[in-house]
Amino acid sequence: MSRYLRAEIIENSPVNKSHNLLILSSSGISKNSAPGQFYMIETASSYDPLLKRPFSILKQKSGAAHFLYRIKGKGTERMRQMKNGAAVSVLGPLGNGYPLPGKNLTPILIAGGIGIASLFPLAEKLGKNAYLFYGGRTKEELLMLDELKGMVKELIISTNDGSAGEKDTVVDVLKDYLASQLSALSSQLIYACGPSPMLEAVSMLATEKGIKGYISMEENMACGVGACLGCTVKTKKGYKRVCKEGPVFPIEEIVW
Amino acid sequence: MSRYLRAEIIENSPVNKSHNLLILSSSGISKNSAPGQFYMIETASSYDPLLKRPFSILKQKSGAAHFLYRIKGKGTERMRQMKNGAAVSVLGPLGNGYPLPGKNLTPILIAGGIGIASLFPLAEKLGKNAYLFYGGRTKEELLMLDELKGMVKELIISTNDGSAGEKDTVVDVLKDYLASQLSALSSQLIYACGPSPMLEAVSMLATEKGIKGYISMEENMACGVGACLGCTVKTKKGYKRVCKEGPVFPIEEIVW
Amino acid sequence: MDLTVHIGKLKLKNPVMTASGTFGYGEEYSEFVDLNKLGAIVVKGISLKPREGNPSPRICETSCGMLNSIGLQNVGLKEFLKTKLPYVRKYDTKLIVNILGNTLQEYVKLSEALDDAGVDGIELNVSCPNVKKGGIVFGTDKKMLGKLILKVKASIKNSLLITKLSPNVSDIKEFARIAEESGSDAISLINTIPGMAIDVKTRKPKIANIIGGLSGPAIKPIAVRMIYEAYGAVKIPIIGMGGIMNSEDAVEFMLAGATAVAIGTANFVNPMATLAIIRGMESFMKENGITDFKKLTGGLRC
Amino acid sequence: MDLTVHIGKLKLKNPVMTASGTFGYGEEYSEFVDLNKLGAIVVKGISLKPREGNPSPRICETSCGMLNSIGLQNVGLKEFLKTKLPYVRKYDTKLIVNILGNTLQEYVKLSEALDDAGVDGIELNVSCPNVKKGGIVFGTDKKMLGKLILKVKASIKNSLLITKLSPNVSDIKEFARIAEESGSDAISLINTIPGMAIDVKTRKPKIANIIGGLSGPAIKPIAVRMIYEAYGAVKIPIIGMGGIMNSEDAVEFMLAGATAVAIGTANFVNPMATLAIIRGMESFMKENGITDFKKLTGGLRC
Ligand SMILES: Cc1cc2nc3c(=O)[nH]c(=O)nc-3n(C[C@H](O)[C@H](O)[C@H](O)COP(=O)(O)OP(=O)(O)OC[C@H]3O[C@@H](n4cnc5c(N)ncnc54)[C@H](O)[C@@H]3O)c2cc1C
Ligand SMILES: Cc1cc2nc3c(=O)[nH]c(=O)nc-3n(C[C@H](O)[C@H](O)[C@H](O)COP(=O)(O)OP(=O)(O)OC[C@H]3O[C@@H](n4cnc5c(N)ncnc54)[C@H](O)[C@@H]3O)c2cc1C
Ligand SMILES: Cc1cc2nc3c(=O)[nH]c(=O)nc-3n(C[C@H](O)[C@H](O)[C@H](O)COP(=O)(O)O)c2cc1C
Ligand SMILES: Cc1cc2nc3c(=O)[nH]c(=O)nc-3n(C[C@H](O)[C@H](O)[C@H](O)COP(=O)(O)O)c2cc1C
Ligand code: FES
Ligand code: FES
Repeated sequence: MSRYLRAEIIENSPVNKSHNLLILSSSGISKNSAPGQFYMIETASSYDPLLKRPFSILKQKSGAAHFLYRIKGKGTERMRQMKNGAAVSVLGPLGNGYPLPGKNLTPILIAGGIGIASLFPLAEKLGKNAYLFYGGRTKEELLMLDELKGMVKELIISTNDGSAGEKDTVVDVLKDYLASQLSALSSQLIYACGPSPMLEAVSMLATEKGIKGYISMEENMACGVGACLGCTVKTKKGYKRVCKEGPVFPIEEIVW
Repeated sequence: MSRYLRAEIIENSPVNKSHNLLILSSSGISKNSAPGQFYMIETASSYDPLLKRPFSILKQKSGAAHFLYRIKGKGTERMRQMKNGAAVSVLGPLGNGYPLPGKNLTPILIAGGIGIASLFPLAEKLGKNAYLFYGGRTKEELLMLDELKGMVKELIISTNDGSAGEKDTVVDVLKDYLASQLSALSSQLIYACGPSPMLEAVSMLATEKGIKGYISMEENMACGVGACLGCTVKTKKGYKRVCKEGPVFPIEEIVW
Repeated sequence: MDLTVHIGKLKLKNPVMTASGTFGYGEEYSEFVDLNKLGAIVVKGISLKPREGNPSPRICETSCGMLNSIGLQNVGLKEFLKTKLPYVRKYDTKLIVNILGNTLQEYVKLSEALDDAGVDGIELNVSCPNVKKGGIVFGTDKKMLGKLILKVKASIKNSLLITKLSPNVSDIKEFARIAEESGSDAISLINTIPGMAIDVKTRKPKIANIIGGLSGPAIKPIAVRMIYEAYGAVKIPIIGMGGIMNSEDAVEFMLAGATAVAIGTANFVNPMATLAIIRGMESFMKENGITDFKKLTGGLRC
Repeated sequence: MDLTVHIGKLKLKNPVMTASGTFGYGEEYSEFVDLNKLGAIVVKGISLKPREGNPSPRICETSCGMLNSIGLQNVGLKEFLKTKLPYVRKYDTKLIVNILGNTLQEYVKLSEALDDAGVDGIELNVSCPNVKKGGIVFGTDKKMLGKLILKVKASIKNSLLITKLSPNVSDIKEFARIAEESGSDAISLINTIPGMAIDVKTRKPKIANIIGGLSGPAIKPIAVRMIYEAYGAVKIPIIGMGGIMNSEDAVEFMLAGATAVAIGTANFVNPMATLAIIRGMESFMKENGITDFKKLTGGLRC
């Protein structure tokens, strides 16, 4: 089945004023996507915006894929205006996705803002067997909390402005947590997705503490299939493509 | 009151598969437009399409302006997709409009295809005192016939393919008519709007028969206000701007 | 908050001017824009004799851009001085006149007359892609350009001399340097880029002149790059233009090295674009705690 | 209906090829496109030694276009011959290899090796705006370009020699003529146009290399114009590219003078763009009663 297909918008509704939930339906949509994989989604039928935009698979139901997106620039602004019933071209599932942990581990998931979209299906898959540290700049960036609460062993939220949870960055919250109860957390594995500075801080912390793990990287993309070499990140083995060898990389591989 | 304003779409409905009726509402919309004047209408909030497109004022009600448009290229295709309630920027009324005839005349109106949009308000204003020759390539290009019938003294329709009215070009129909009953038509005045070849044929005919009149010209436009000099047509007095000195010109002025 | 900028000896209220050929003689937009609010008005290119311009169609739209080949239709110097100049002079804004000659002598005559008439600036159009003679020849030939600027400079007393560079060159830095060395007080860039479009149904070019000048957002990345390059090459101020649609774009041009910006195609999309851009730039300053606009120029961080 | 076209001695099934750097080594798109259906595959530029490429971000979107500065990341000649070449050779389509050297000698070595390996065509990339040495220097210096082509031509036996011209010149006709006179069998144009974008919030360039190459629909009018100009200047076939998004665009390029077209940025928007364009061109021929594609080339009516 082709990974390039036309899908119908069956829902495109605001979650809050800067985030939307998008549900796409197509008989062609793959049923076998892995947590951490993504789709490239068309945002306009004109040439402005031109390129498709990458979005993580939030949920994968039979014949439908769910996405959670933040309205950021012109592409997502146009997406927000798309109506139910409209058809969009999509390309996916793309990328590698998160490698699953060994049976005996209860991993730590660290989500920064919209990074939750990528970690959500992983949390779901892990079945109440993960700690989720979820931070946003404000309360508005913390989404789907009720659903998440039921999905993880423990949910620790934080915001930069203190409007919900602890007033701190998610990495600092994690740091305190690790300092006080690392042994209690039967975890030697981290999964993180979020803005680049957060991922860098997570990586430093993980390296310092000797914890292994994976981070999902973000880069501007054009093709999504490994052809343009536009989305590379620097790794210890040279430049690697976020859309192909990634978006998920072992923490120790990335050169910051 | 400014001629540049935001208006709300209160109707944008298909008349048939290639034509739409657009109704824009705004308290700022001028109540004093003349038949033959037009608006420049924004077709997209992105930069593709970039420029506004010119459309004749079909009807001018208090606080609302009606337009009839043919889906032609990317701009009108995007217009078709605009939803009720959306806001668009418009600029108008623009151009000179048709000079009204003397009291004793029953003018001949010649509309080719969507040219009817421009002549419609003129026919209305003339109050059952005009002959309207209205031609299209097919039946589908003949719009609002019922309304028009009640508005003019005589409505003569034709199509290139014979799907409605006489099977002939509107100018040939007019020619026959003039040949057989020119004297009966108490008219020495023509108003025409339609595609360029039609206008040229009308001009030839009018010159030949010594009938005076006016034609509404079409040219690609950018500014709509006489600044860019992009919309000029060649006249006996040099290039003139369709958006400013036009779109209506005396027949004898245009150099073909 | 200080919005003023200096282009050489000219002090502008704010860095937003109009791009030649896109704002008529000012009058056409006076209904929409309080001309007093503009940094400067640059009027449509003027030639010694009136010019008829090119046949129609003269414009067509392309992806995020437009082609034009007006062919420098204009009223000519005499009529300009008689009717157009006095109109703009009623307003409290700087007036810059874009000129195009067929020969070096014509440029000199035009400059002398306009300088005598007291215009604030003269912009040498050496980059119009839409006329056969003159113009672009000077714009892509280094020796001729230098000679032209020297002669014009020598012939004017008070007006600021701006050279509008052609983007149609391999290395804009060389041409910017020639303008500086030959005495130009400022440079403006970019003019439109030669382009073409064909209607595949009729097989005819979409504009009668076959080739026209491309403007609008499509060319913005090329314009920003050229301004950045020119800024690294010369010390004279740069007036940046090419696809500026909003205040963010205008700030982008200043960061790249422009001291002022000119708004062209955007006027067609929104007749009040210049004012919206001035307002937007003020907000940008407020939001970013910038008190002096001059600090933006060349403020790119690499 | 005859879709075949000839680029010199190369007979293509149809005039649609891929643009170098936008289709990987073919393999990346083989899931979406039956490579057998393409007129030719032009692979990512190859250099003598593997190249790491430029730091990230390497791409950003602009109005109707994109900037890239990949910096010619590639596996190098050896690895190309070992793994990439055999892969494409499984398909029944022509293979053209785009090459870039730092020196004339490197171009010659690359060409010899590829010619020996039996590739159908060698495309000299003398117009890459994204690497400091080589490339664009040859592309904007007439003498060096002529010398380069002569030497490369002398060093290859069977492969077709295509010179990919830089759009970054005042007069493309001169460069087209040099390519023809120096023995190039065909020319391809246009490569990306140097451009730049700045993030006004961070004040940083949107791509790490500061300047990148602009591609996509934004540059189409410039590309069409250059092809039209080159067509008037030389007899060798022209491979046209630059913003082709659909079959109408492709026809437009052929009417302007192209014998074949290459699809670049459009592959990113639609991974099946090449096939859609081939189908669309067939329909165009049917609808317009054209039986031979060759008749379209240069069919502009002025
Ligand atoms: C693997 C991956 C998964 C992602 N998943 C999600 C998700 O589930 N939900 C979500 O809201 N966001 C997600 N993003 C981020 C999302 O792709 C960007 O927010 C979006 O592309 C912004 O587009 P825009 O047009 O609104 O912004 P623009 O204003 O056009 O650009 C703003 C910024 O967005 C980025 N951007 C622009 N175009 C692209 C592009 N083609 N590819 C990548 N980045 C681009 C650039 O950094 C740019 O500076 C993901 C990104 C990646 C790489
Ligand atoms: C004074 C005037 C009044 C008009 N009134 C009406 C009307 O009431 N109803 C109606 O359906 N049509 C009217 N038109 C024609 C209408 O403007 C065009 O059909 C429309 O602009 C096509 O836009 P597009 O984007 O769909 O087509 P495109 O595919 O973009 O272009 C197709 C053709 O449309 C023309 N066009 C494109 N852009 C412009 C532009 N900015 N200005 C003018 N023409 C352009 C060009 O000839 C172009 O080749 C009028 C035109 C003029 C000049
Ligand atoms: C319709 C039109 C007419 C123009 N006329 C002139 C002119 O007379 N002299 C000149 O130097 N530039 C002229 N230009 C170029 C503009 O001044 C400006 O350099 C160019 O359009 C790029 O800016 P923009 O993309 O903001 O429009 C013209 C541009 C357009 C679109
Ligand atoms: C991501 C990317 C990489 C490219 N790499 C090369 C290259 O290696 N060699 C080359 O000659 N051209 C390269 N090009 C230029 C294209 O082959 C083509 O000339 C240009 O993109 C214009 O066509 P388009 O607008 O259809 O993309 C590249 C273009 C892009 C967008
Ligand atoms: S987006 Fe093209 S290689 Fe990753
Ligand atoms: S459209 Fe600009 S002068 Fe008429």
